[in-house]
Amino acid sequence: MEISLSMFIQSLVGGIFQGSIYALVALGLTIVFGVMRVLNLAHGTFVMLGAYMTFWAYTLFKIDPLLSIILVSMPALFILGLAIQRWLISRLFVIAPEDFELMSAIFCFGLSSLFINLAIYFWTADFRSVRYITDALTIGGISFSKVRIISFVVAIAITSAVALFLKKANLGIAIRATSQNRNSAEICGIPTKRIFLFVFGLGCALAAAGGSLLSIQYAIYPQIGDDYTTKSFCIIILGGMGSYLGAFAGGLILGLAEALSSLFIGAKFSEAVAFLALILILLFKPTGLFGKEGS
Amino acid sequence: MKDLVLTEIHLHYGAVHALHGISIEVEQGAIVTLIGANGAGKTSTANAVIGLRKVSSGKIIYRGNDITNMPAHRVNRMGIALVPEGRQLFPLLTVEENLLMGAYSRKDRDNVRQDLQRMFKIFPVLSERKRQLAQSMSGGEQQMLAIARALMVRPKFLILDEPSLGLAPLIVKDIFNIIHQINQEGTTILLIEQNANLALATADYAYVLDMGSIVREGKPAILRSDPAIKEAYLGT
Amino acid sequence: MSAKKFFFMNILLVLTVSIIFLFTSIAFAGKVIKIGASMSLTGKYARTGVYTKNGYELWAEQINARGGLLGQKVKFVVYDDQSDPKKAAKLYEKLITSDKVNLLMGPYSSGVTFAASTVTEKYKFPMITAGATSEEIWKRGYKYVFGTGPHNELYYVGAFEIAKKWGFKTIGIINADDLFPSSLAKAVHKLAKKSGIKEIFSEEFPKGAKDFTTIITKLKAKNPDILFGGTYLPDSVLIVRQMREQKYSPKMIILSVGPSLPDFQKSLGADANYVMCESFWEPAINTPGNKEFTEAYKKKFGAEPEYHSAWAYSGCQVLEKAVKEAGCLDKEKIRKALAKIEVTTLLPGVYKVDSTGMQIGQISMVAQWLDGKREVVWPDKHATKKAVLPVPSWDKRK
Amino acid sequence: MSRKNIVLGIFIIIVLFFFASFPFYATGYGISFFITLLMYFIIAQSWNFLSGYTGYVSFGHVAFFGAGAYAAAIFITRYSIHWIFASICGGLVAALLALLIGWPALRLRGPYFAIVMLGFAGVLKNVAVLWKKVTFGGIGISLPPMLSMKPVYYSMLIVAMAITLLIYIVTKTKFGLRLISIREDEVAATSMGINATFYKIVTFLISAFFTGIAGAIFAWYSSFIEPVSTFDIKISIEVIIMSLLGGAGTVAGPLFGAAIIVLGGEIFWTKFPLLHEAILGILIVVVILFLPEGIMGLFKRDKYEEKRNLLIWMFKKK
Repeated sequence: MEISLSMFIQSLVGGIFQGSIYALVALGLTIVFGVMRVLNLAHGTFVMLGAYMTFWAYTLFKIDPLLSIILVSMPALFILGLAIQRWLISRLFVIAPEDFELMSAIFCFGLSSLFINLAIYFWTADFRSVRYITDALTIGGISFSKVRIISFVVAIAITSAVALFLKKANLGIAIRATSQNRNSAEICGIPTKRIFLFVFGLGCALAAAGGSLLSIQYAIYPQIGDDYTTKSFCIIILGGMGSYLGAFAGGLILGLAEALSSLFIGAKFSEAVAFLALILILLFKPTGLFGKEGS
Repeated sequence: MKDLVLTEIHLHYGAVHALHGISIEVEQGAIVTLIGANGAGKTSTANAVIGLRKVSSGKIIYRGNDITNMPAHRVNRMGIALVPEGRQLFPLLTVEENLLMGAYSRKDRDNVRQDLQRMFKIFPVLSERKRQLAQSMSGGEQQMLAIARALMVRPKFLILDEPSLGLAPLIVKDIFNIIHQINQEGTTILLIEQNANLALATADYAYVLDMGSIVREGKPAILRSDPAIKEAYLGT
Repeated sequence: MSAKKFFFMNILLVLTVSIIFLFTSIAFAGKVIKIGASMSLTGKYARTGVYTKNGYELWAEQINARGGLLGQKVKFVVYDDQSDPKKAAKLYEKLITSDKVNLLMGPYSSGVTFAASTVTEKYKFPMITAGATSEEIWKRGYKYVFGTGPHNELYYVGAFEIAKKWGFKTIGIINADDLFPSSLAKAVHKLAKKSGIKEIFSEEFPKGAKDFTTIITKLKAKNPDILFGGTYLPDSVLIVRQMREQKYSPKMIILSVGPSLPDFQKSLGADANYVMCESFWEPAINTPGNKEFTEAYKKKFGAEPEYHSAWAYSGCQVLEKAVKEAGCLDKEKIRKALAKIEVTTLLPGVYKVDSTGMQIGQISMVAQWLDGKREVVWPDKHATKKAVLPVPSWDKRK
Repeated sequence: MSRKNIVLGIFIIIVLFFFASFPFYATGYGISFFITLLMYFIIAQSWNFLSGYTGYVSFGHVAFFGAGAYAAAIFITRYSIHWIFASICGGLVAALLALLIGWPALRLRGPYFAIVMLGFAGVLKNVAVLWKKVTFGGIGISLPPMLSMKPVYYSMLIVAMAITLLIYIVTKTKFGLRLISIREDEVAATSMGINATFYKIVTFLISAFFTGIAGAIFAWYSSFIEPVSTFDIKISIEVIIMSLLGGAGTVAGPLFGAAIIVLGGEIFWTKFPLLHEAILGILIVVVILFLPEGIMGLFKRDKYEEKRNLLIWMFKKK
């Protein structure tokens, strides 16, 4: 089929919008992995929980979905993350220091199985959605969905805020320091246990923000996060595990790759693209596109 | 007055018994050195004091406070700093960020800025490279950075673990000059060294560690004249 | 051998012995007729699975109130198959050999039924499906599985009749890439060919896709008169939203599954209007006993029935008739009865199967969302409104 | 022969006798339950053989299960090959794929290998969906109905015994010790002249082969396969949990683990139809956090002592 320039631009726009949410969610995963070495297979589940938080805040208390990102879903998941880290994952460090990555992955899988099924039990498997702004802007024949523009702006804003925080704030630098050398961080007086608490909470909160943005775009259901777990892993491998810039770029790249592959070769290949990218990167450049050889 | 007193410290790594009940005392304001071969337990001792390794039994007292098995970040707050073996910098942070992290536990942010300038004065090479990543520097520069990072907390007690390891003699000389200077400004120093000649030349008092036990101790001058020590550690 | 290991060995021994008892004990045979089924009570079909189970239960309650089947009470033995075909196959094995049920009803969804039917076939046990429509199930030469509800190829017969009447010429087909939407798309492809409507666009997308911008851009460029989407609810909602964003409006829109659920309208509001879908059953249609069913359902479950419940109930009606026809619980006799009887149920049309057991008598209606309500627009016999076509473009809507 | 060995021997004979005679007095459900159990025995042992002994943790073993299932289904439906031969072919196809992915992937360590396998399973699932000419895409493949369960039962039993026996033999030979030395310290092992790449690939191939056979027999047994449930990531995770629970890197561990999980699943899922998966989740969490002693073998053994013994052994041989 003939592909016109406007079709190309339209898919590009769609890809970037989609990619910004991927980037936001993947950033949370990569911070958690980079600092704590936790392979969080429950990350998508936190996305789901965030989406439901926004949905319930909207349905029960009429809280505006965008407001509830800051007021409800991010704080709630931050606290949940703290609790999980404080009482569960911190024990894993003690129990299985040598196989921590594997154990954490399986542990998180169990956690995700638990949360998803509790969600089905209490909230049912029904599809829910928040009815938000549904119209679009059209500029030069290219349409921009308002809700996706908003999501894009919010996603980029949160991502940049976190990036800036990690770059400049004292606590942010301490987080990076901890991820590079935990022992050195300790001897410098950085309370790494508390850093871990904060980081896991932050990771969950970022997932939740992604979830909230999903809830205004899609019908949500308890298994909605599963895709985001696998895709986030693809993204952080693509960008380099533990690399913040990599997660951001990887998210956008995946969004664009999905959109363009569905434009040029067909939508059914768009899922395979993520996995293929993952395999190729791991086989040929395991440090990822933006990964740095660290300690 | 004693700054640091270790009494009967035992330490295990899994099934390996690394320290067999060692006792060490460090006089305030002194430079005390701990010498011994590879694997004698020197780094284990440093890690036990700083709180990176849990001891199985024994006591560590710092200026009258029991710091046995206290987490490292709290030990740091008590004014004890460590320059770890192999530098252990944050490789992907800049020189300046590494230094800032050294002062993480300090509340007086204004003075931190001043101290940063002071470090740049003591170590001019760091000033030139403050925006570079720590991993991009040479071994000697990294050692300077590691020392500077430890000084950023304004320690009253500084532990240096193998500061001369893998460095050219000229740089080693520089570093030891700096150690003297730090000591003269009032910081107590526990110097852990494999290079016994150098250590004994610097220290006020010395302990010799072998297979996890203190085998000898005394003034450097006396140890130096000991034939056994001469043969085993001084290479003559 | 350490003490710990020895302890484990002992546990295993106890386990094995108890398993022997568990699986060899002969089920206690009571005076009730046991009807077995596995159902998707959890997993991806949890929601629809529960509706189907409700239909079964309502029928069982009513027939017991009427004096039972062949003079005996009936009782459903339902297990959760977690929407997993593997589990379902094992459960039918359990129902037949361990619970020794007398009759069987089908599970929910074509995929699960596929797996379950291989087991029932092996035991020559007739099973009536009331939740599976993929014709592939009946293309394997099986003799013991009987369909109710229109199979895939009958879903959109009415829709194409309407399309032809309006003179639409071209169609674009998009569908999710798993079993059910794929086989729907295949059926639509055939129907289009038969109706002389040209297929000018066709594309699959991964199940759970989160962005249809590109597909819609492509559709817009091709601009077929009819858009058919083999979708589930989340994709159907997203497709309509993004169609609106891109101001794409074909003359006729048919989407599967999603629009037949009330959530479709809840999510989209007025944007849901004009979308068409298949409809097996509506509370308002005038099939015999329909009103009573709807009332009873509301009373028992406190909610409006969905078509899955009515469908399940209808499947049981067929079972009831077949058992009465056979006069006993003999499986062969019931199978013969199922193959030849014709039964009027809650669903439009008449239960009738071909030689493979595939349903050919029940039809699918066509519904369209109009003014926030789902209205039947085909066939005329059950129609509540006339179809509004062609779909007005987005800027001309209220 | 010590008394303990005699007890153990008698125990094994009783268990084997039980398994061999089971179909003669069990119901169809009992047999199908045991077929599932044996299938998990095979996959868990295969996983154990790779991950428990070499330390390369695979998160995507379902890739080989699915590949075996699809290969067998295609051989049976297209070329009317008898299902037993098709099963062996399924195993071979899985092994071939293992060669393809293993050769580059086994260079990676730790989380990277785990995730590359996860991605590999994803790729294969997509191949099954997209390569319609051969796999019929999402519609799946239906095979001729399987009319007798006993042959399926016994073939699963034989394969399960074969892999268990193989692991037992391997642990008693130099081959096994070399695998363990790779697990404990690959660099040191290589420096002692062990061709680590060779050992890893051979192990990976064998592991994939048996998993593939299990998938192939399963395809025949279930008569219908489709991509989503055949390449379900849950299978990968389940076998890991089974092996961990029983003890990875031991001969009997995964068998215990599989028995407990499969039987437990069966009980929970009839008792708590709506919450059983949540219960499985809790079980995973509890087992990992609070019952670390249940996790024997690789993940809890005293590594220092073992490594020392190993090194002593290696040097003695030299």
